[in-house]
Amino acid sequence: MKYAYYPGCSLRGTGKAYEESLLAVFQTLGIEVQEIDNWNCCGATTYLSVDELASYALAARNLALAEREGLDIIAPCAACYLVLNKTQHYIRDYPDIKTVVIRALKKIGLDYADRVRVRHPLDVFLNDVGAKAITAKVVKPLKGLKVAPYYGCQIVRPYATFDDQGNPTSMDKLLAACGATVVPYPLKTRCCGGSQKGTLPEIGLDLIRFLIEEARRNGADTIATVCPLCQFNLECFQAEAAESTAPSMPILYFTQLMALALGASPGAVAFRRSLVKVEPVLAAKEIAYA
Amino acid sequence: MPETVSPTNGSNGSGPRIGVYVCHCGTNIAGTVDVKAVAEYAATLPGVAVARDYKYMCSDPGQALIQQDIREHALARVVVASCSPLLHEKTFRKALERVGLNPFMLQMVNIREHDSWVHLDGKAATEKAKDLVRAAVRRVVLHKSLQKRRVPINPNVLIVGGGIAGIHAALTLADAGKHVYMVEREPTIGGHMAKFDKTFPTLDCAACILTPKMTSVGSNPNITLWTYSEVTGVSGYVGNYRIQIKRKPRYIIEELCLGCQECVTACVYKDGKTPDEFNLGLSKRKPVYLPFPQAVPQKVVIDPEVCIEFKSHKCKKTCVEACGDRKAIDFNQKEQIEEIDVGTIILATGFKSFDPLRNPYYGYGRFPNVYTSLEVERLINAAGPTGGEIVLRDGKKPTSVGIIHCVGSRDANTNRWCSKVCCMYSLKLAHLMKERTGAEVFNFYIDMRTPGKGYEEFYDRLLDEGVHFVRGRVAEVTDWPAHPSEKGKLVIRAEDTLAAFVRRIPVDMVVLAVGLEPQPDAQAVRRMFNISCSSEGWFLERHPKLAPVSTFTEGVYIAGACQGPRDIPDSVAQAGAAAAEAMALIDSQFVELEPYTAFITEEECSGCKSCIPMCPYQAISFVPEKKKAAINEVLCKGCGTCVAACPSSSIQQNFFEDEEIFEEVEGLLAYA
Amino acid sequence: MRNRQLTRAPVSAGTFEPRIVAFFCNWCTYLAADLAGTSRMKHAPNVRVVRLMCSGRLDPQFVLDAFAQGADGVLIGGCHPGDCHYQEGNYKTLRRYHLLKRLLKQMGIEDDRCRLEWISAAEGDRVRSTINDMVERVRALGPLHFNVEREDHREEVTV
Amino acid sequence: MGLDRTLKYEADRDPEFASWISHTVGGERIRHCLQCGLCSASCPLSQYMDYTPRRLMHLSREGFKQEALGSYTIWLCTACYRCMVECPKKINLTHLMYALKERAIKERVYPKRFPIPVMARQFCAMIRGSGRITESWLMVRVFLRTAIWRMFGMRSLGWKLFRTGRLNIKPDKIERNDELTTILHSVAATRKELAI
Repeated sequence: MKYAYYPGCSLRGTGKAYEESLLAVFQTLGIEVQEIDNWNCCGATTYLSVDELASYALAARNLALAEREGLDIIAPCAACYLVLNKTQHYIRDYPDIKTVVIRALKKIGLDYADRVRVRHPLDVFLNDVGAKAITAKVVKPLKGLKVAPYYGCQIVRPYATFDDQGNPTSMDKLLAACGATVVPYPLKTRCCGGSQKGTLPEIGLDLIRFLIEEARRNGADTIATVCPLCQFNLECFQAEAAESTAPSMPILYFTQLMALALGASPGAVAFRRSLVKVEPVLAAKEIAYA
Repeated sequence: MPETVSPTNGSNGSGPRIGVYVCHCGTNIAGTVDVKAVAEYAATLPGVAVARDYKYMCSDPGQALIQQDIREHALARVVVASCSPLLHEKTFRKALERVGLNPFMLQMVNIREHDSWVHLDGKAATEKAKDLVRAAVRRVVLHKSLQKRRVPINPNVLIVGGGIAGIHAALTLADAGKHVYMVEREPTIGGHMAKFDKTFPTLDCAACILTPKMTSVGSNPNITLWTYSEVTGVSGYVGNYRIQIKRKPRYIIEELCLGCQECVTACVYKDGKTPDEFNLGLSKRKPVYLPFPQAVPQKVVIDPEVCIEFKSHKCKKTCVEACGDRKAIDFNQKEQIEEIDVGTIILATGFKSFDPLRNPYYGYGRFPNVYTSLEVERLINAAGPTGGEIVLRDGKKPTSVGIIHCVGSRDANTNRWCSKVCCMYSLKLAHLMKERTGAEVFNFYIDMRTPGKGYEEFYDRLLDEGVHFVRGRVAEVTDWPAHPSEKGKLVIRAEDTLAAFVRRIPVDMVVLAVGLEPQPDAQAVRRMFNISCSSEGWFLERHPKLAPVSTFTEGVYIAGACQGPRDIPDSVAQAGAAAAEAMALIDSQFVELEPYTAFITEEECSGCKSCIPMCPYQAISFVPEKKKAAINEVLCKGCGTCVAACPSSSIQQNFFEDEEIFEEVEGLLAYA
Repeated sequence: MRNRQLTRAPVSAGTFEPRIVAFFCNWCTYLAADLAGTSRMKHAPNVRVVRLMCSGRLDPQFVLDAFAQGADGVLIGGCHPGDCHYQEGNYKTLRRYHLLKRLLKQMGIEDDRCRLEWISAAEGDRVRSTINDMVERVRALGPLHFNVEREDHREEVTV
Repeated sequence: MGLDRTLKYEADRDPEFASWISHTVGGERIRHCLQCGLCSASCPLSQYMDYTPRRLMHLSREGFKQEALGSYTIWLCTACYRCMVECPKKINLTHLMYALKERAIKERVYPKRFPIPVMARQFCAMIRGSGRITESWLMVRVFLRTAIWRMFGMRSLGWKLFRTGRLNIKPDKIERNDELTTILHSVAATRKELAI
């Protein structure tokens, strides 16, 4: 199993923990990845609103680079995953866009023949590796750890083919495979507000509050996320947003929990990067952590 | 096993043994009335041999229960307390008949429509039910064995109205070998449909699908077609109606006229001066004219109101010359009265479209470029006044058109009902307008109502074509410009409730989607045919769901928009249904009439003759030699008016004898 | 016709519930009452309906007998003028009604106790309002007191 | 007090805008909109919007340009794609929001001192410059241009992130950055050529 790896900007910044744990999980599950050489920012949702055509061309550069290696792409960041997928769709559906993109890529000696698939780790882990295989590799079952699986928007909507758009369950299965208890979480695909917290704080906070309170109501010890922005919002503004005075709960990447279960090194599990201490929660569940 | 009230020995030998059956009708009755208590009470009444309550009396087991009791308890009378007799009297009478009891030994008590469904207080409702049952028990004792009268059915059918509904019914019956008389008031058949250009949602051309049917009506040997004629009298009863028809003079001998229209060309009027009815006055016609090219029958008409010959008798009569040897023109033609016998009647008199003058705010009649939808149908029609070109009165093509929905519909100030077809025909017109003129089309609607096969899809298509849909009822159409861009335009003012602000939209042409109304003479017609109307004035069906084409008068059926707003598919379907109902009656060859006729006990008749003028059917005659009145049972329809009038009570009405009614009344009031 | 026993209601102390007998014609008013039923138009439970084929069948004696037997009011229902299923029965009814009203007046029976209404098959709501209105009027009048000339009255009802 | 005119004349409508929205990428089906309001109901942010998505669709397709481009709605959209996925007529609402944003930015008709457009422009500038986004610097740039004081509010968070090594001081940058410039030039050229 070899894939082209497209980390995206966030995983090099606020989302470092995601990358560290992700790579560790890849390793233990025997997934070989090769980072796309000199990948560039996908433009996220933002570039689209400034110059749509350009954003497709820029995103397509990454697709072309991967295609040159003949590898499918793994894009862990929700925004990247969406934009890369969307770019593919729009190049397929709109001849004009295709012309623009192809020409632009030619200029830098690249070609794009729509032969590359953009995958998400959830997809790869569940469908290429399989829950059984994962459980088999678990050394530290997350026994009794109550996790609220939070998918956010852009993984499942609108392009995810590997999971249900209304009620996705891939992460639930993976966490369960690691021995964790997945609590029901109706808001699992509700928007976290994206960059709203940065631009319109009061609105952003509202959206974050709903998510935290709901997780708490369902008795979660922690929320597992798949998106750097979601993780950032829920973690960094939790105290600010939450109504209850209850101590903040750790907001982790699902890969951190997997890494922990699969017995990765503390460095890889990267709890040190959390603003909310994780250790107490684990201690309470008697889950050993180096 | 049904819950039972143990048969009492209440039957005190003397009178006939009575069985009383109280129906739960699921919870319809039992939900309000304490049916058990009623049955138990009934069991205590004199003469009652058995009294039961049961879930559904009308069900097979329910009927079987009665029949079993009749055998086992030797019942001679039956009282069923359930729904309205108009619903199930037939059912239970049959049940009695099947076990050899005379069907008229039954009395029904209406404890559903008249009791459980209209009262909230269960206690009072139960008391009422008891009273009604008590009355029935006392009445039924006096019931006598009666025989229904069987009378033969005349196989001919009268169809009033030559629109699509009438046409379809006529052809269906004619093809089945029944003889049909079709009476149409206009000089041609075809009705509203003949005026349309296209039909929704398939957009196939109205003429293409209608004309063949019209011509086959004209040519079918089983159909006698009388256009320019009206029904003036109806007498008789189911299976045996006698009809008077007035045939207005068209001053043309139909048998001789070939429809060549040479007279029309030859008329001294070089061009028409009279507003053309068929084109709703959008064009002019001559005094002698053919309503429209495909008219059936292909016979011209002369309009005495405008023909010079009729005014001055000094006309050159170039038309007569032109007609030559055919000699089809007859200025002395007089109105004729035809009289026919038919067994069944189908009314397909259609509708009238709402007159927008009743709404001053939309400027109809004030602004030349405000049209009704029907006028626009003619404008769009290739055979219409403009040859299918959509041009305003000043000959210009409109660049923007506003279609106003619900004109004369869904409005307490005019008509409260939804006219059902306007949304769809407005969409059709919008499509044709855009297609033919490329104009911007705005639809102003309250709700878009497009239920029906392919209808919603048609709406979707219109949305795609870029027709504007503004959700809001138009307040006014004005030519007063509030903004430079509105100069020389008609401005439509409405709230765009979806954008949540008021808009003023200037257009060249305004189309009023007028609703459907009952014909102005609907009341007169229904009286003549002795049927009822809904409070709005639509002909009333016997049952809105289960008998939609029958009326409360046996042998009279309704089809098409005379019963309520209807589109073409529905009208045709209904016409087929009406034809089938008529055929079913005809092929049964006999009708059974209720035996509720009046009879005379000669010994008591004093021969005072006071009954004779009472009878609207001349069923009572005076027999001089006996000095007594005599009733012709065949003519008697059983209203009982003479009975009430007879001072010596020597006239009685079967099933409604004085004694029976007295017993019922006293039964109602007697205290238990 | 045989003489009838007059069995008037013992005027129960406490709340008085009028007992009203209605004579409805089969084609208009009876249908309207059915319609009121199918449309669940709730109304006062004080009326008991007797079905006649035509209001023209209504013999004034029916009304007198009803009063004699303890009715506090009588309601007569027929088709609107011109709508009679039997062409003109309801006109006859109207004529008799006028005479009947005079008679009742002489007998001291209040005007509101006997009422003729034209109600077509489509007017279920008219049935509801008419019944409710009549029940209220009769309730206001109280029970029909008759005992005064009961004997003479019997003469009235017996022919 | 000054009351605004709410009545709209046809002259207030911009037919060009109406036809643009229904021909732009993603706008194909906007005319099919039944105005059922499912988009507004399912939108997690509609409660903060001046025009609900439903109303915005209607205003746009009818050509009420100022209202559409001037509305907060398009800036509040976080592109969660809920409306688009649920729309009974499969209208690509989310993408239309982008289209409207893009046009609003082009025509510079967005709410005054509204941070999101500013953010958007800074974001793109940064990509054009270094090929990647360094969140820390992006925020700094945005605050500098909108609400400088809020930077101080972020001090403690910044410090926490720095301590956990999640705050990059050194901006990320890719080699062969010129490739991006080349792409952008080419895009501009082709766009002119195809007039899109």
